[in-house]
Amino acid sequence: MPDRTVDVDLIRQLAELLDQSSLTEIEVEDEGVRIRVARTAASVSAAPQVVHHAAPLQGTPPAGTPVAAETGASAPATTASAVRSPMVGTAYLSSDPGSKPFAGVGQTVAAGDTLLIVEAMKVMNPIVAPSGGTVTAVLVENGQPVEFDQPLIVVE
Amino acid sequence: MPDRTVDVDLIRQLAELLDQSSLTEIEVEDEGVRIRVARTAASVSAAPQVVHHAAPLQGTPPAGTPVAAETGASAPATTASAVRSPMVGTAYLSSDPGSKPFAGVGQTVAAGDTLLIVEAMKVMNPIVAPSGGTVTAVLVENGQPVEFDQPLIVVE
Amino acid sequence: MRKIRKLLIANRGEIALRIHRACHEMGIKTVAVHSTADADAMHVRLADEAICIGPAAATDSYLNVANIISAAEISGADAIHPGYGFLSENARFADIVEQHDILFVGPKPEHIRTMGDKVEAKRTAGALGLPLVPGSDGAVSDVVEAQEIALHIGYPVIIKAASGGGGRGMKVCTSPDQLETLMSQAGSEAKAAFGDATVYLEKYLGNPRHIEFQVFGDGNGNAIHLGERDCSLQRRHQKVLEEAPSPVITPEVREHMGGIVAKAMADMGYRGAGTIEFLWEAGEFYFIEMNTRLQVEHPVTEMITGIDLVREQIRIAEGEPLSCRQQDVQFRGHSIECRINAEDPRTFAPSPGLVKQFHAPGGMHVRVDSGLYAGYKVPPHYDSMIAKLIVYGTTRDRCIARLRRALEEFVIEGPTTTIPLHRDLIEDPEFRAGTYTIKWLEEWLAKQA
Amino acid sequence: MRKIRKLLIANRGEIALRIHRACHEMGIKTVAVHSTADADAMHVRLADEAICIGPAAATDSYLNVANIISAAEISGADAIHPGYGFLSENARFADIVEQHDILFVGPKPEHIRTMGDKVEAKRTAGALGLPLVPGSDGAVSDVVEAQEIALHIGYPVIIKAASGGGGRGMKVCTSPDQLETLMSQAGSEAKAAFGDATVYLEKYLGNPRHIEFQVFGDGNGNAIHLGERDCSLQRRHQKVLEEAPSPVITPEVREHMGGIVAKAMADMGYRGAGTIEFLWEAGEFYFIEMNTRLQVEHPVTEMITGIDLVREQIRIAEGEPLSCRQQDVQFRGHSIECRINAEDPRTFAPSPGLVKQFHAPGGMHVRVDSGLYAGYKVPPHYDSMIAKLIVYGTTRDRCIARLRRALEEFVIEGPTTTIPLHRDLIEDPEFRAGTYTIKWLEEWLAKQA
Repeated sequence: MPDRTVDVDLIRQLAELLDQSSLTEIEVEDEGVRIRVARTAASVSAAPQVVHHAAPLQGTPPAGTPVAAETGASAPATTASAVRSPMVGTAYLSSDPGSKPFAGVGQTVAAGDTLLIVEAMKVMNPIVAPSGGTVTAVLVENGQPVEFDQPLIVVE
Repeated sequence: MPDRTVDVDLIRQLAELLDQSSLTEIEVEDEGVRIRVARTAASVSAAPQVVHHAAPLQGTPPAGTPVAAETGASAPATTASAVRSPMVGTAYLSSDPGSKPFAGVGQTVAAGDTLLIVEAMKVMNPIVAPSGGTVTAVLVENGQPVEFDQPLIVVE
Repeated sequence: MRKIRKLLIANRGEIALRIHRACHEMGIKTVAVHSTADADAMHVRLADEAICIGPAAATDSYLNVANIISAAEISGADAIHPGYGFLSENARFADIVEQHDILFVGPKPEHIRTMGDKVEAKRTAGALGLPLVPGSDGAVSDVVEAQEIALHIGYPVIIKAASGGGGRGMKVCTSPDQLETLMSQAGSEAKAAFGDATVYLEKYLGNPRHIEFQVFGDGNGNAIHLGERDCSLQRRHQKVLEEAPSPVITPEVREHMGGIVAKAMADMGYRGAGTIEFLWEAGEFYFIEMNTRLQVEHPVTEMITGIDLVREQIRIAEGEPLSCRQQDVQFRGHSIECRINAEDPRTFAPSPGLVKQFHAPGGMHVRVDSGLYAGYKVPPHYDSMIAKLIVYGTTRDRCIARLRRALEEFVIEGPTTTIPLHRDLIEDPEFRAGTYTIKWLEEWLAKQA
Repeated sequence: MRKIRKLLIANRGEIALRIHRACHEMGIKTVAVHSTADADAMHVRLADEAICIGPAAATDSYLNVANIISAAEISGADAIHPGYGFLSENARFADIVEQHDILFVGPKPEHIRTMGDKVEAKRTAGALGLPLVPGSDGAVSDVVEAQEIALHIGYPVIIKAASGGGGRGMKVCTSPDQLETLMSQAGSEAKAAFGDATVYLEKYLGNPRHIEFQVFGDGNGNAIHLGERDCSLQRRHQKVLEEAPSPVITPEVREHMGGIVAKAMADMGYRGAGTIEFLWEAGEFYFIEMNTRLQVEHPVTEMITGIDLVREQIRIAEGEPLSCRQQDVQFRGHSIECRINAEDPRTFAPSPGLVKQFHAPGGMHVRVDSGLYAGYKVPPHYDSMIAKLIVYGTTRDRCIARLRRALEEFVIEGPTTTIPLHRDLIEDPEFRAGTYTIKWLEEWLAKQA
């Protein structure tokens, strides 16, 4: 093959051509050089794309922690194995404002240990470790509102 | 690659051709140069899929010849090279009801020969052969209404 | 009076979107609460805030009182609108909402409770002067007494088992000479089926229409009615197509009967929107039940009165007075709603899944209430109603002509829908004549098969 | 009287769809005629028949009289509706249509002709009692005479070149002491520019509104008005957002001025729909021109009167009388139309091409007139208006609140559209106050940049 076999300009032109058309594929072959430009069909979704205002909720002390409609998607690698909230409520990391957190990053916990508390309807619900391990991430802040299924803490 | 390897203009023409047609793929090969243009069949279209009633038009003697919104698609191989109607009107294959057609299948015609007549607003407009050849298909019937660009007759 | 700034919508689907729209038009922020299956729902995308309240199963999400209340608290919502279905007629929920100092967009809990109990509802309706199905007012054993009652209420009468249900121990009697025989037959059947031979008498309604009145009360003794809706076209007790006004109700009857229901609601001190359902036959109304909530078919009333019912509900919850007096309510033209379900139009097999194409009809006096969009997946966990097409016309004929045109344009690809059913239905001469009853649609469907 | 059974729609885009809808609601079959570029248009798909009449260029298709008449003949259409633009105000076309014994859904050709000629239109309007811009009624050379005229019509006045145009030889004069100087300046400029020093005087309108009245005549001396529309929000003389009623017109003024225009139309023997455009300043109306056709913004009138204007046009073409008398016309609530163009909302660069997503807003009193659908390609050959969003509310404030909500929901992906412009525009306090004039929008746009 000669030193300059592929015409990048040509590819860009082909790509532009493809973008401007409704085609999904262009293929060019020339004396052993084959260029194929393709794209997958755009996903069909006509729902209004309203940007969530992500206003901080009542009683949320830290800066703009959005109600996590998209939380699951924001850190998929970490949250896949996370302990999730079984209810809607407010997460507390320690038993009262002065005391130290139930579980900090790096701490070793045993199955059944309380990791945090979710308060709902004036009832404190302890969230316990499903199995023993090390806390690798705490995904909520003290006093943060949480929704159902929201990842709270990762124990590995 | 040599200085002039792939004809981008040609590809653009092919792409436009494909966009305008109902084809899904075009492939061109010329002395080691092969060009293939394709698209997936499923096009995004949310328009109401009303079935055209294809009611016979006024003055159409033969059974249900639809106004040919889709005629181009119905016989693509034949109509690509067809002589097309330059106006909306009624096609007549002969000069008057008793006489023989201007051009029948198999007949040899010279450039400028009248192939048929399209009547519009009481004016008879002769449609002439753009070049000489043999009539391989007559795509309309006598007295049939025709729309703009409708394929009428094929001379090859 | 307490202005609502943020309202939590405790529902899903088109009604959640309907409530969201009313809120945004009133400058009220919305909180959508949803199950994991509804994370992509249109109203969730449009709402100012969204909170997941549970898994797909409604019992764990849309009926999860604790999570809904918590969601209201963490989002700072000052009101909850329950929509229809789910918790909308749950008096305990209404109680809990109010105990949390959140406004409940609905009636007083005690009225939900009263009208939710069939026996109590009938007693209350009777006491408020609403016409009931006439009958023996309790058990009848003596044939002579039964003859007297039957003559008084008029034949045909129906003999029913006091402990019964499901048609057993039930006999229709068309003339006095059959009464003794049928009463004893019914008693025997009742004894065999339920261990209790007690029977009672009621007027028999052979082929009634379902006609309901929309009412609004301010909770302080003022109430109005917004006319009737005819919901006789039903399949398995599910309404399919509703219209307002009813083809059989004259302005005089509307004013008379509307006056009776409005007075009943005023006397009761009813608050918010309610619907009083009647069977109607031969010019007479017979109370069935009262729904203490917004109805699916409320838009047809909106179209002929011009009154936004959800806005009115919210205003009343805020403590505002009714937005108009009875004499300000004017009925103009005609409106029809088609419920469009993700179901096979012949077998009615549900058809959830990906919506490949969605194109709603447009133009003058055509309204679509639907959370569908191209790319949305209709979840299999909930009701199959995916869209409501509501059309208005100055007359019933013009309304039907416009409805036909709108149905021609409506495109939903992916799920199979009941659009073709509606297209066929509105061509039927009996539908056109408006002479249908509650049995008519089932018979019509049987004929189509 | 002649019933239309099949109507040919000699137009494209949203107005072709609008006409198709009215026809189908009246049981009239439709023939869509289209250019090769419009083969996939929504109304072409929906029409009962479709005929291609020429290539993309409008001059060879939508303005191709011969092909349109042939299409009507081969399809057996008994009427032609010209929509707006294209051939709608072409008197010769109307003549030809009628000569072919096809009903023309529009005015008598002579009225199209009269109103299409600016000088003749003004003369006719004046003779019919419509208020004109007061002026010298011809050339003025004598300064004393000019002073008298200017005092009579009131300052400021404008001095215009009789042979002129484009602002040359034009002077605004605010007080009597400037008049002589400015007249001589204007005369010199006019002489230099047009070789003719003749000037005339007119009242100067510094900052007027554009307010137009919708009229209907039956062609037999009866006519009504359907109130006014305020179309002051314009960019480069293109209307952007229209509303009815105008924020500055009282019911008394509407009745008074409406009475004048309706009487003018009755006296003229006008047939069908028409619009009389005025400039309005300080409570006075000044005739500009008359459009002898349906207007783009006709839906706002439909929303506040409940009258289907296209249906009315077709009825009149059939020879039916007007569907209502003036006293039956009631104005209720408020309506606004946003014209949505395939243009950049800041630079206004056109943006044709593939529509990837289309989702129209729904719900109560929201109307969309648009031929768009997902997968449609906006052709580059025609007008950039791709959708009209029309919203109704019981008051102007409620109408704007609903409009805002509807604009939140509207999704058009692919072409860039002016939806963001409308979203911003309706938030402006001056728009909210309704105090804008015909210069306001251009100034507002300049401020946004």
